[in-house]
Amino acid sequence: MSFPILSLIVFLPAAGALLIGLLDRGQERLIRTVALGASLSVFALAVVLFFAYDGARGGMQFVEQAPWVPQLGIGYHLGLDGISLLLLLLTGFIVPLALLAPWEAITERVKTFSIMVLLLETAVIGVFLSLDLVLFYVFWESMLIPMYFIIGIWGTPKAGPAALKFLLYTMAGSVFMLIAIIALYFLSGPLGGRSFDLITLQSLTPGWSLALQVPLFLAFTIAFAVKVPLWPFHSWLPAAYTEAPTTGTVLLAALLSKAGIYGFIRFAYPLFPQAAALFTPWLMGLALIGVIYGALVAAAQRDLKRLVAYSSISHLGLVLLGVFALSPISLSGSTLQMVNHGIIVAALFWAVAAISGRAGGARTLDDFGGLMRPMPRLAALFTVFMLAAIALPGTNGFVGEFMILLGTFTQHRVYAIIGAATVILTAIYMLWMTQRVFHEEPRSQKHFADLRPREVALLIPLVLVIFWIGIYPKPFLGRLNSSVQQIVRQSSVQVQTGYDLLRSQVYRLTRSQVNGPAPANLRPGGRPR
Amino acid sequence: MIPSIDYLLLSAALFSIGAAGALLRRNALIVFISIELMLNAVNLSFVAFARQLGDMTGQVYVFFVLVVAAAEVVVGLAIIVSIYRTRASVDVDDADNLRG
Amino acid sequence: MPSNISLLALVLITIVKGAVLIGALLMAFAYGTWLERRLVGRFQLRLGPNRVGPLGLMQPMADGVKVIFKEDFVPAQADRLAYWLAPALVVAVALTAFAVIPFGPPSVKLFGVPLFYISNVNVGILLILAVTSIGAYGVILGGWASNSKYSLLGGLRSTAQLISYELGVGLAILGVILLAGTLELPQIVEQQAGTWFGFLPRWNIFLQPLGFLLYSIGALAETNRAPFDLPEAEQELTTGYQTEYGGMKSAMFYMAEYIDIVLVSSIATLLFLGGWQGPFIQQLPGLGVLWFLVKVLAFVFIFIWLRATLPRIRYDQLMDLGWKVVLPLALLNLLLTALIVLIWPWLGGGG
Amino acid sequence: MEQVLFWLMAVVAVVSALTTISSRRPVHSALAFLVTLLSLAVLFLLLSAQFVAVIQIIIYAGAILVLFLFVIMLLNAQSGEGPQIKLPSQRPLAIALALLLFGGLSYLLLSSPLGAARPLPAGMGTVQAVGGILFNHFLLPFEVASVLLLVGVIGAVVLTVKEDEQPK
Amino acid sequence: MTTSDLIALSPELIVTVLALLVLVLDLFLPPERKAWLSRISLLGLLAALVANALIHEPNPQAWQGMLASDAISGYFNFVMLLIAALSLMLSSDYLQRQGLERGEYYALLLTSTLGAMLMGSSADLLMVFLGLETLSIPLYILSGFARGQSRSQEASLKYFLLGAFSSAVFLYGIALVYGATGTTNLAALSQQLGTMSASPLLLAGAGLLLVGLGFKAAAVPFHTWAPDVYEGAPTSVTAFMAVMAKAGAFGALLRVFMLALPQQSQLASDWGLLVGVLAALTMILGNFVALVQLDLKRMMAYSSIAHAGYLLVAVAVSAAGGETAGLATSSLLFYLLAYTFMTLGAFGVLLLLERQGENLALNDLAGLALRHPLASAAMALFMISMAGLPPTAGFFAKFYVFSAALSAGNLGLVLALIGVLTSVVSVYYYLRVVYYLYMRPAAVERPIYASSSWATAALVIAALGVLVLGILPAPVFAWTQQALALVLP
Repeated sequence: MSFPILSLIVFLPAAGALLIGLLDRGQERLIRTVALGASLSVFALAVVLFFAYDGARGGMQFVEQAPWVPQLGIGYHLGLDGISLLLLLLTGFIVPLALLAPWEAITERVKTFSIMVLLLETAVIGVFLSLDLVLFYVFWESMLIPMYFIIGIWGTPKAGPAALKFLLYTMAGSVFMLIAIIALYFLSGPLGGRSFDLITLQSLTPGWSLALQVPLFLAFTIAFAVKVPLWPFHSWLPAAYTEAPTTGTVLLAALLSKAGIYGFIRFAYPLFPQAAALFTPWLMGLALIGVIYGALVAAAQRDLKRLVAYSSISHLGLVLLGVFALSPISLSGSTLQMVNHGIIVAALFWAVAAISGRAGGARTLDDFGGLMRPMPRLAALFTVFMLAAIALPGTNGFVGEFMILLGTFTQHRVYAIIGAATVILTAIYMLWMTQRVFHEEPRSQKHFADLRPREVALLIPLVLVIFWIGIYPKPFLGRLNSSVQQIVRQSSVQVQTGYDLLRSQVYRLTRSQVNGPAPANLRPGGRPR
Repeated sequence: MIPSIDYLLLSAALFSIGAAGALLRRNALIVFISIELMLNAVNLSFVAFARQLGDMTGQVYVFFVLVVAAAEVVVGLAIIVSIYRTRASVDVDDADNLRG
Repeated sequence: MPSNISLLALVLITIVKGAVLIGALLMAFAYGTWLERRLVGRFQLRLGPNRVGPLGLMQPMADGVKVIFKEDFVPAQADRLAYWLAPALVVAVALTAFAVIPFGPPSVKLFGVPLFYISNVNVGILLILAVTSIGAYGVILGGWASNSKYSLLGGLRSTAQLISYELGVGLAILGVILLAGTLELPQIVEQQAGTWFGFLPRWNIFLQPLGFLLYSIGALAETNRAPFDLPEAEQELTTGYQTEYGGMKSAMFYMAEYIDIVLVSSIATLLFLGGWQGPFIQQLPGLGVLWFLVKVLAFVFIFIWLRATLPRIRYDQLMDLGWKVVLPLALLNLLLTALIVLIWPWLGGGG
Repeated sequence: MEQVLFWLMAVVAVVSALTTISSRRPVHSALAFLVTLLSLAVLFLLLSAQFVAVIQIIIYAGAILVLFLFVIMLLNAQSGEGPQIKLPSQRPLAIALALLLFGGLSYLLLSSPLGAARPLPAGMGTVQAVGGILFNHFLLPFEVASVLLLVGVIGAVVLTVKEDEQPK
Repeated sequence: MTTSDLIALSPELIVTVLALLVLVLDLFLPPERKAWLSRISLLGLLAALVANALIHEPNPQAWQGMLASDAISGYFNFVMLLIAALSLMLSSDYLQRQGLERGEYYALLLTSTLGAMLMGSSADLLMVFLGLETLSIPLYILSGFARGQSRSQEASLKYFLLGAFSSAVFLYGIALVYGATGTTNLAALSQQLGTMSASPLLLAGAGLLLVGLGFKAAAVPFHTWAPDVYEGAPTSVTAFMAVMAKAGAFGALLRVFMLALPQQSQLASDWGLLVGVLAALTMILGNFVALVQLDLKRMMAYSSIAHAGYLLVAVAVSAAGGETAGLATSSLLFYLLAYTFMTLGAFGVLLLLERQGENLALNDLAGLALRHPLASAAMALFMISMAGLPPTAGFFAKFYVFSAALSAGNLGLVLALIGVLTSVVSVYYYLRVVYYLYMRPAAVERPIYASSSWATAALVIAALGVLVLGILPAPVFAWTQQALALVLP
């Protein structure tokens, strides 16, 4: 094994957290510096990986594998492919900003805050890099606790219950996945030949009968759907997004939701292609409902933060649509759009926070107006973000959404058309919001100071990335291509035969139930043929 | 010779009576005596089984049950006495500082 | 059990033996009181009862008649059942224990049935312990049933005393049992036949002097005799658990007390003083009964003597003595005895 | 003879047991329990367990129950009633449960054939036999039992010695 | 009695001698030197641990088939000695503050430990029974150790009466098993049951044994004593009892049900289903009732009931036999160790907060994180572990149990589903504690009673245990599985 760079990148933040834990809580500056240093090193490593990753070769690279709990077949298995690479990059990019952004907003318990953000970073990166199901689950659940603390401690006074709600919902979704993971282990072979390893399982599961695949797939789906969240599993979201501190909201929207989508791409689809195919139409339907619902509800919001939160549901729905469509183009688009969405939504939340911070916490549409004049810098930046959100050509949003819709169109025309139509909705409420906040007559007598240089410096990188991806996405897409192809290949073994295979499976299933005992491969523990 | 089953049925009856007493009564002392009754019913079973099986083990068990019962009684009565002592001044009827 | 006589005969003989025994014990009770009063009188330089009959010998009869004609009352709010039960229980228990006491050698037989005891149980000594342990109920019930504070406190004290000293007594007896290797009383006595060095009787008292001492103390306490007569202390508790008893029922408590004295004396004789063993016992087995009675009488005499001599001890001293002196010493005695029994064969001694 | 004795003792045991749990005053319960104990001792004799019968009387009747009565009266001496406990106790439910228990147990006992009793070994139930097995086969339990008794003593001291009597 | 018998018994012997030594020393130590008792006890426990580690020769039928000295008993002894040591370290400070520091406390704690150890290594039902009593009777006394407080005494009485009741039931179970099989030796029992068909008598006996142990383990519906007793007993005793009684009860359940009773038979599926129902009820009731508890000790009581449910899952599925039984057994062992660390840790923090026997409510924790970040962090860690979230011991404990369950077919699947769903429920009340610690402003500023280095050390050990078992569980997994190889054919 070569240098364990993936382990390094996963545990570097945790090590930083440990170091901070040893510091005195009075030394705030030092604590912030250490935290920032750790997260920046992660970003640096991510950039190194970005260039070191061989996009042409594709597949898992920098793989690390070691036994972890050999008695149960649990391995420590990390690997990086194009999809993980982009998400890793996003994480590495967002977290330092998330630590920097609340430099003034969060002055209490800086030590705890830094620790929690860094622990969260470890968990998120772990999720993106794990190739063992238990390892993945451990990181997956480990995201919850730091997030709980971030929302609960630094959120609004009502944040505690919201944080608990977030935790309970996502955990309730995840435990089914836990059961499914353990079941997968036992189904994977006889005693001694079992594994939690994703690569091993991927070679087995697609042959399994639907009776086995469907419950397992559904269990994974619920876990991921709650996390994204896919409509109708989103009910934890408004409370958590609204009550959380801006950093929390950004981390939730930019990173944690990506973990859910990533789960679909990496686990749910490749492991259970037949079941996935069976449910794809439904899932796409839900994704579309999410797009429309998010947009409509966003349009009805008067609270800026909630508006952005619901717009996030809408956008994530579109990303999911691309994932479910499972064409190489749409999947590439979705992966890219995940990065884009992470950046855009973070930018929007920070902008909103900047505005409401100056209004003493007020953030309804009625509180603002004509901010163009007192805050020209913010207005300019905000306009960029807004345009990226509505996917104006030249911004990164355009590239992602266009690819998603294009890819979807090749497979599922109707869904693509509906999806495209609803994109217009985004433009409506986004423009409307911009209009109200920045252009109309001022509704408040307060003095709104423009962005300070530090805030501008924070947002400028985001703008740069927005335009970079919008104009020259090739470096990203190039590294994605072969990984996406592979995923699509694994997840759609039957796409060529399409529904025929599916129908024959269902037929077999029903016939076997009518005709008495199920064939060996339907019984738990039986070796699937 | 009386068949063992008769002894066993008698034992079951006594055990049930003891259990009923333990569940029915509210006076700690009577509950306690009921529990002792249950232990004695068990002893009868042990001895009856010992004869049925032609095996001394059952009788030895009685010895151990007696020892355990003795230890239990000493501790139990000590608890009752001490509980009584602290609340001798107040009404004995309500030992309900603990909900439940 | 001899098989050559019919069951009926056996039952009849047993009944007769029992009746004789009970009669004898009643006499013993009657003249026990007389003896005690006379002796205590002597010790205290007075005469004692000497008017009724020669030397006052008819005094017990007179007392008996008086007691029988006394009013038979039950205190208000007394627990009737327990109130009646208590005196009956103590007497019955005291009498029952004699069922396994052998007064003479088992070789003396009548119609093939041993004459000098009612039955021989192979757990004889345990049976005595078992039966006497029931006696505590009489005391405690008597104290409780009378619905009187004095009675109750007396009963409680008495019970505490009984329980405390029963342990010491039991442990002291265990020493003898260890030596004897049997629980059968006749066998224990048989093992004490003969002499050491030609002059010293092979009585257990010489092997278990400490055991004998502890047994005696325990016996005194268990019979509620002075100096351990706290439960009946007139000055403190106005005769304790018997306070509310009168007439025949009160007499029954007295009866039990004196029969108990005889009982513990008999046990002491059997276990420590060689029972019926004595000179010429080989030639004339019937003589054993005499030796037995003499030894018992001597023991009873000491009882009375102690009563007249020693002051009553305090209650806490009583408890301290029981738990902190008698019990540890009895344990020590038992331990030593066990050790010796264990290593005796190893030292080359015969079993 | 044996039949008569058994049925007599069985009836006595059941009746006295019922009295034990139903009588209003703890003293009467204890007395009824004494009767149960004695009748059980007779039954033990019938089952050729003489040693058990005797220690049943010495220890149970002679020590344990006396202690019981002692405490009952001690508490009685100071008030009219013993301490009450609050346990969830629904009368009909408890009776039903007990009946169910008895019914179930009898059914199970009756439905499992015991077969003929095996012959008794020589000396069954004698002190020698019980003692022999106790000190050979059951040596470890015996020692554990001694620890248990020690715990009982410690417990009694810990729980009831008054504070001011505590050696300082 | 042979030398190998004595070697097999050596940990228990050391504990017994230690208890006696403490009792005697107590007489000679002046009150200000009582802390020595705790130190001596700790030293002795260490010696017992060493002795336990040194036993290499398995002796499954030591003391004429009374004591089993094998890998499982080695593991149990380790866990129980650890419990005793941690409890001692945690409680000595508390006892001083409460005026409860008396030599008997230590002696009773040690005898209770002895009882639990005997249960975990018993090879005969008689030893299970005696172990049960040796475990329980000291606990009854310890529950009432705070004699001035009527709550403590009530707890003691309640615990005693229900405990004695359950003992009687357990004993009746032994009698029936004895009657049905003619033996109470567990190995002989297992051998005999392999050949004979199960009689109703045996089934009844097994059922009664289950009820008796269910009381000790506080399984629903035999749990009613637990909340009251936990609440009333002195907190240091509650901590000890919560863990030790559970360890002992499950040690016995393992010995009797998982090892002695046959697997993969009609009888097995009967008792498997029975235990499964108990497990389900216990998980559901324990977790849901814990939701509404505001008193911390009561909450911990219901939480411990809930954990008994998860442990019972392992017992239930072991009836399936084969590989499942192996997994179930080792998962039970692992769970107990994890439970030990997290429960003792949580109680340890509560002990720091309690001044004079008052009960702590959730509100008392409010804002603690600002004043005592380390204690709060430790408490949060223990709560997260109890909720079963990674990367803590609680996660792998539950993971392992559910793994065993899922290998056992439909019953296991149902139990695992109930298990994970109730775990989610449990997150609510465990994390509510965290919520109060970190996210609620303090209503009253409660001080923390500056703990001795002993208590701190115990908390650190517990926290490390929780983390190590959560991050690197492999060595312990290996240990628990090694225990199996020796026991299962």
